Amino acid sequence: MFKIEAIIQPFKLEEVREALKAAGIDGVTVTEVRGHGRQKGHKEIYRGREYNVDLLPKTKLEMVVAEARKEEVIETIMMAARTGKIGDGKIFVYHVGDAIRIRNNDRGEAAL
Amino acid sequence: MFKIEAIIQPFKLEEVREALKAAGIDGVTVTEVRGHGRQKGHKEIYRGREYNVDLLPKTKLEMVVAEARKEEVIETIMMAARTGKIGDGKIFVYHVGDAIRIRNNDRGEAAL
Amino acid sequence: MFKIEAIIQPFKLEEVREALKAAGIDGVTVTEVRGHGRQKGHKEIYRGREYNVDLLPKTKLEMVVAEARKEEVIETIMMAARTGKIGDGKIFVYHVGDAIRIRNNDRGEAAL
Amino acid sequence: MSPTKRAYLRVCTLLLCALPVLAAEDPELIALKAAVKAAQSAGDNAWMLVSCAFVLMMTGPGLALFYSGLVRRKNVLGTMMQSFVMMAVITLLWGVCGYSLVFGEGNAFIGDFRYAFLNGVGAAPNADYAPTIPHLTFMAYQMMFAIITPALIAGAFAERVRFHAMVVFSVLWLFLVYVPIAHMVWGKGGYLNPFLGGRIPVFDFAGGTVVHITSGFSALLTAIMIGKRSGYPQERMVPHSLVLSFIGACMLWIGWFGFNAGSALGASALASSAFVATHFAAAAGAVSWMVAERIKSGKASALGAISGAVAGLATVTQGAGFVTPVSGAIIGFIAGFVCFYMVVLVKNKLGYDDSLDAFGVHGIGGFIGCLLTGVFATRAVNDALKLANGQAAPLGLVDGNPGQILNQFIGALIGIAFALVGTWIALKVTGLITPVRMDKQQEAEGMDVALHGEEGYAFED
Amino acid sequence: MSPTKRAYLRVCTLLLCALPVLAAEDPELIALKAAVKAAQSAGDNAWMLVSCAFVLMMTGPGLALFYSGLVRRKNVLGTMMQSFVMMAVITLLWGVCGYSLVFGEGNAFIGDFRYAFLNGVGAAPNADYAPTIPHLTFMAYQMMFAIITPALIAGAFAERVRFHAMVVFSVLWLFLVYVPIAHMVWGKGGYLNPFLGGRIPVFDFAGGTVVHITSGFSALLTAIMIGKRSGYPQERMVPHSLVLSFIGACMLWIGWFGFNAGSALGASALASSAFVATHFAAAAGAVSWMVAERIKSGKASALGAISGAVAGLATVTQGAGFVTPVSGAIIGFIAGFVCFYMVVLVKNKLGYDDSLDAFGVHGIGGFIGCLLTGVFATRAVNDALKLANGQAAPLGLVDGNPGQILNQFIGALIGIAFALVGTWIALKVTGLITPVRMDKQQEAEGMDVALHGEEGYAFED
Amino acid sequence: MSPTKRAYLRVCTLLLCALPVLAAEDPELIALKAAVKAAQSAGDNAWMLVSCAFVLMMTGPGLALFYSGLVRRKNVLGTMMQSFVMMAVITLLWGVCGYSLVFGEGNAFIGDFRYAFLNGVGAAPNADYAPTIPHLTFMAYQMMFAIITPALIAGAFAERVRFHAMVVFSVLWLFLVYVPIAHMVWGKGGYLNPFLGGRIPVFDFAGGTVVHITSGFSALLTAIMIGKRSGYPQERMVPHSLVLSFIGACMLWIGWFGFNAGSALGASALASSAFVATHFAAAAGAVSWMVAERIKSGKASALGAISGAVAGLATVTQGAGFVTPVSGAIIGFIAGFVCFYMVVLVKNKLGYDDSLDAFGVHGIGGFIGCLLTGVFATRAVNDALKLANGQAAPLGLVDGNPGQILNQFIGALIGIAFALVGTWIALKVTGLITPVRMDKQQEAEGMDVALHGEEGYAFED
Ligand SMILES: Nc1ncnc2c1ncn2[C@@H]1O[C@H](COP(=O)(O)OP(=O)(O)O)[C@@H](O)[C@H]1O
Ligand SMILES: Nc1ncnc2c1ncn2[C@@H]1O[C@H](COP(=O)(O)OP(=O)(O)O)[C@@H](O)[C@H]1O
Ligand SMILES: Nc1ncnc2c1ncn2[C@@H]1O[C@H](COP(=O)(O)OP(=O)(O)O)[C@@H](O)[C@H]1O
Repeated sequence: MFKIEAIIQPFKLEEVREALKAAGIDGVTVTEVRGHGRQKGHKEIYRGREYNVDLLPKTKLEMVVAEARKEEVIETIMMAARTGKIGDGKIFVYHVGDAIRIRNNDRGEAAL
Repeated sequence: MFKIEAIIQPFKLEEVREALKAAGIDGVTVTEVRGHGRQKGHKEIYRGREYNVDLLPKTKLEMVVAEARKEEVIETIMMAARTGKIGDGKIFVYHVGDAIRIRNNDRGEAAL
Repeated sequence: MFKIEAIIQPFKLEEVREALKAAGIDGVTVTEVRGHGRQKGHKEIYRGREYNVDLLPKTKLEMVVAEARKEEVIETIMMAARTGKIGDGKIFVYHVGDAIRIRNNDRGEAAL
Repeated sequence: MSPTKRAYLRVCTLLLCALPVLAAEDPELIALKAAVKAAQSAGDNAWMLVSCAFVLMMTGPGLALFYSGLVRRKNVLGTMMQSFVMMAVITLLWGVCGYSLVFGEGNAFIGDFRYAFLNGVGAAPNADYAPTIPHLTFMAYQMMFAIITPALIAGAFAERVRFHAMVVFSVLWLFLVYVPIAHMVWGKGGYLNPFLGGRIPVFDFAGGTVVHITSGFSALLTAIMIGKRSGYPQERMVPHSLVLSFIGACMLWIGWFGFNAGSALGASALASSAFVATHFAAAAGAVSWMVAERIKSGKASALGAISGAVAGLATVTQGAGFVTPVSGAIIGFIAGFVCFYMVVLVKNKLGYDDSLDAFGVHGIGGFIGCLLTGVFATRAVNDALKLANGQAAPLGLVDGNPGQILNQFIGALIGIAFALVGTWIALKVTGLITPVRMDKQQEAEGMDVALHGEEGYAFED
Repeated sequence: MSPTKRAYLRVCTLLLCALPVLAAEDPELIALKAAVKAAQSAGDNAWMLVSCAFVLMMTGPGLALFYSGLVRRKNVLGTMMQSFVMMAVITLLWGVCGYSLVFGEGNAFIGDFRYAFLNGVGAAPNADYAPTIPHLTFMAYQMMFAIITPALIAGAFAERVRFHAMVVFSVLWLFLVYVPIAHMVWGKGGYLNPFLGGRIPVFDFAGGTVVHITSGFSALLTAIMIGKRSGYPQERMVPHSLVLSFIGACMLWIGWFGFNAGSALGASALASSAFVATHFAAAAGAVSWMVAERIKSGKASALGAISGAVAGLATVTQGAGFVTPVSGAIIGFIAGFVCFYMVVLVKNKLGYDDSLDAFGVHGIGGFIGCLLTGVFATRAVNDALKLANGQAAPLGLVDGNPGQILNQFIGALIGIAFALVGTWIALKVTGLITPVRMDKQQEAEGMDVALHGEEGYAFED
Repeated sequence: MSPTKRAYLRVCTLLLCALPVLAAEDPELIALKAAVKAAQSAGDNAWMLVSCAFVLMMTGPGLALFYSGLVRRKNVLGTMMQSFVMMAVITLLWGVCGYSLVFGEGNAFIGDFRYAFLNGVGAAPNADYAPTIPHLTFMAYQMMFAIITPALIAGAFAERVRFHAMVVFSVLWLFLVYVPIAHMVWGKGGYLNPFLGGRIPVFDFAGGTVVHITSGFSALLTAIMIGKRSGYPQERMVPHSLVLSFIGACMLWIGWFGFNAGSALGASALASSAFVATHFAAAAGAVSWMVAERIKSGKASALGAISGAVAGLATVTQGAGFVTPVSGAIIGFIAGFVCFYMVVLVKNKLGYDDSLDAFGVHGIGGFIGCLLTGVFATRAVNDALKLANGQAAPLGLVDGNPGQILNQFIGALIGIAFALVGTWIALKVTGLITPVRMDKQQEAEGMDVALHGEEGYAFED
């Protein structure tokens, strides 16, 4: 099993999720985050005090999927989240040791 | 070392933490997330525009524990978080490469 | 590639990021979390009902870096985040299977 | 609002009304007198229209914010709606017959239908109640009281009752409890109305009995009958935004000037006196609750400060236009301590789930305020009640009339009795019509999503 | 505000003014009459100063909160600023010449510059408009209307227009649309002003045509001309904080008492009547929108309840001081249903992006309110319009004057025509001066960061 | 509030009072005169009671929100409490002896104890100060000023002072600074009071010197003596919710009508004039601050707009009832620019941590407002000061009395001197009683948790 972690533009969330659902991937956990990569930030000024804000709002999706579906999921996210501009985001892949469904003790891929 | 990541119902947070404390597990990081699995969402309507909201509020717990305690922790969480209904959540297990205590350079299991 | 996950005091965020930038580490994802470790919590009382709040506000930084830079990054964070008091936080290290830049299909270390 | 002020205002108008008798012949003088009357009415009406607005502001946004800040995030809109829907529904019912049943001269216990659909309620003042302002203003002002009273009760059963059931219950409650008690205390010929021919003289200037005792004791019973929130008291249930509650409390404080000083029914010196007594009571209530907290747990809290202010305000309501400002401060002090004790110690011991302390603050505050009015009411402030010889009658204990405390006590008991019986009936009948409680699943989801299909705060950016 | 009340008030002053003629010789009487005049003025001025404050409160924080809660989080400050900047900019322009161009007696379509820089606007009342209050008060009160009207439009093009463009557009719009229409309806000799020598009698008590029709139809056109928000309607765009909108709606409700009852221009019984009609319309609007929602989707929502109240308020504005409270309730009921239908069904079908429903609520509400005034206006409430024989003229259909509906319709059409033409010109000219829309990048970033360099809610602790 | 209005009001009452002399014999006329007096009082009292409420609303929720939005999230409740506790504590002290020490006729520098515990403060007007409203109303109105003044100071030492220390300091400060200055400027026989027998004529209509100079300069000294917030200025410390600050600023604007126009002490034309001047100043201040921002950094911000409005309001306070509305706009313009310059450039250069700019806005605004009153005050607006021949005395430079600028300057210097000395003593004494600063650990935790044991926004759902 693998965890696919995608950090995307917040306004792309709907689109990505639609695409994933179409691909049959339902289980997902979403977090509001702030991120910095290549995208430039902006300046904020409060009564003359300037701050360079280079942490921009992003949305993080985490999906644990069976190995077999890994590439397909990555592909799907990439297609849906891409605008071609800096700030589109990243996908990271991690190996998952185990998965358990709390409700009924299902373990491993059965728990996904 | 392993990271136990549990995604549970928000109102179960207290109970799960009590159970973990009873089991001697203190270190934990908690994040407010939204998730979708098997649980059905709900409809929201704002001036006639309907949205299907299938991302529901969940709470994510992350605990890094020594290998020896892994199963016990999983067990403890499962017991405390279970209601038996859809939406109870999942536990994912990841391998952790290293741990460092910022305060004093402790490394590895000593840092937990 | 490795993911360095650092849980630090919120007011240390600026300092840590400055230090990382100085070290040439730009890419980072930041999450507001609450955590409990050795640090004692506090009591809150609302109209006579007492709650022990032992989940304190923390900031989580996640950076995926090439293996070569791992130790340097850990070192940098430690220096910048340390106050020497309980609650300074932890760093956890995970192995990363893959990284993809959504914008242009870059993969692996090239995507960082 | 208490009939006292009517008498007070009558003094003003008497000055004018007496005149025509003497010089009916001089058309110029007649015109001048009419002009003076109009001028007096303008001043009084200006204040009363503002008071109407202020009292409405107490419900929305005041109470709506105060309560909704105290609940969990998922119930913020549902809780606001419980106040807001009263602004809509009670308004209409008040126009249909609520006003008439309270202020129409019926029998000693309930009014009649003479003013149904605002028939006969127009520009001309109602001389019995408020001789210097349009009858419409008086009607509107009273309406605002009828709106907030059932809204207060909702604090006791917060976070667990269906929207429709809440509305049905409130409507029934209005007619079963509010209408008769308000008529008895303020209506012409009402059983407890000392100023317009009642039997037992109960002094209730701005609604200590009519509003706070009735809503507070009803609240207690609903909390018990409906049962606790699931998860209470084990689960953590803390105010999701004391910021909202703080704003709400300030709005309540401001609005209460309309509530209490407006009850003078004109911009008279009595209004000023009630205004000041009210303000002092709020201040003193805040201070004493903070002191009590500091003694008990070492820290004065923001929630404590605002709770104390509200307790002071609720408690001084009954006496606002009968007591001196200094007495107002004393009443506020007592209120802060006593309500603190009730909310913090007694409630947690007895174990019912009066979620937002509608009973602890309004019930208890109203009750002790009723008694304290018997102690502190004085003709030095309010000389509307006359002896046979035309002199102002002594009012409370401080005037040498200790028996008034008993009268107030009886008034409070009658209020409590109506509240408990009426609430019991209203809740049972509601249960026959529609399920009262949200089911477990809905309670977990929260009122906003489960009942109203929305969220108070959006997730995405 | 409608000239009607002037006539009404004149009755009061006539009582006084007539007198000196009879007894000019008696110095004591003269002094007394002056004193009575001063007293009348104090009462009326008290209410009008409060009304000024209330109407300003409708814009900030009222409308600012109502609107900004409905947008996405990243636009919260930018949306608030659209209201706030009107409080600053329109105020100054009103003093420079706005007031004069509306209320200076010019021709039938626009005023003149006699009051430019408030020249001649001082302590003495303007007898034409408001004989019992200082001219300054009247000027200030009218100013608050001029502030909120362009602020309302901004709801239609929310979340996508540059700050500077919005300001430029609003200023142009003020002079191209608001100024002429307000002069025609309320100015001395205005074409539609039945009380001060106009041709076509249009009854607009508090601005149904002047404020709501103009802003609402202008809103529609801006929504179409400026185009949709990028991502609309596919992307999820839900109110980021209905809590803010709720507070704002309550402030609007309260403030509307100043808007409508203040339009009596004194603390008269007419003010009371308008106050009550307004309140009933708000309540009824909230109820009927909730009922409509319940029928359509099974759940009454908080957003629905507050939208219904605002719809009721906007709709009753035109008739507030001409109709009975019961008619007010009927108007509110109709408003809730019709506006619900427009916003929920029609808009989503036609597909323009009137983001915060400025047209659906204010345009439609204003329009039907204009017609309904023709139906329900009655001399029983407002007898300011006189027949040749000195008796009160029949007003609306209920008085047996069905032709008034046509008059109102013509008034509405003229308002709409000015709104559409003026908006088209104003927007085109604005586009020549400065780019109107934010670019894609800015729209994605949000107004707060992109236009104002700040954030509404901070990220870190 | 300035003694000027007293004189103004006296004109009104003179009309009445003069009469009985002439016709003491006619009982009907006597009754009529009493009725006129009552009517005048109703109108004035209506406005003044509302003004009391408005000024209280400035502190809570106004200032409380304005300030608490500017701090970090963890200090939101603690900051609100600094305002709220003043509403409680100062109220009580004002009743005990604060009012008496300001308005009791003592010597030129401080009052006496004649009104201690509100002894002798009742329904009858105090003819020296406000002859047409109940003495109680005047006392209450003045109270609201005493509440907000120390609350303003807290902006300078935000986020780092213990709750108890803040209360102790504020109480000491009230007696050491506010009480003597208020007596000198407004009290009978006060050294600077030109209307009631003072030596140096200082015109302070609504508290430019009494409220803003004293609080502003005290703020500066506290910021320096207490020291910077730990982490300032390296750490990011941005307003946690400009939404709250925005709501607060709007409330301040509205409430300021009570502050400035209420200082006419009646619903007179002078009140209208002050109202309009105040509104224009706020608008102009907002515009000029936005323009300054736009020039300096290219973007007008919401924080800038509301800061400018508040600066305009603070600056016009001293002159509100002495200057024309157009002068009000000029004063506002200047205020926006000057305060912007102070806050954005000077403060950041000098490096003290006046965290919420209490000095930069109130101190500087109050100071230039004091001088500008010397420039723009005119008998065309306020003719209360009489020459020996009974004619209105020339007031400011525009009336041909340039010397008044010097008088105003002396007044300001005396205010500053009292502020600095009194603050120094108050802070030192406070330090002897209780530690002033939170310790590092508490500062990191935040005031809400560390001092009050609560959180402003709950974490869990
Ligand atoms: N090395 C990294 N480690 C963790 N998160 C990262 C890393 N690089 C980028 N991110 C996350 O991805 C988001 C988008 O990255 P960015 O570099 O701006 O996109 P792009 O490479 O397409 O221009 C960032 O805001 C950040 O949250
Ligand atoms: N494959 C997955 N990857 C990531 N998170 C998941 C996945 N499946 C479920 N989750 C998380 O777990 C939560 C509960 O899952 P759900 O399927 O509703 O529970 P259950 O299986 O007990 O019915 C979801 O809301 C989501 O946050
Ligand atoms: N075993 C663990 N698993 C996950 N998170 C942890 C663990 N231990 C600590 N943390 C996180 O690190 C934060 C700081 O830990 P703490 O023990 O208080 O620091 P220190 O060890 O320096 O005193 C905690 O608030 C929590 O978020």
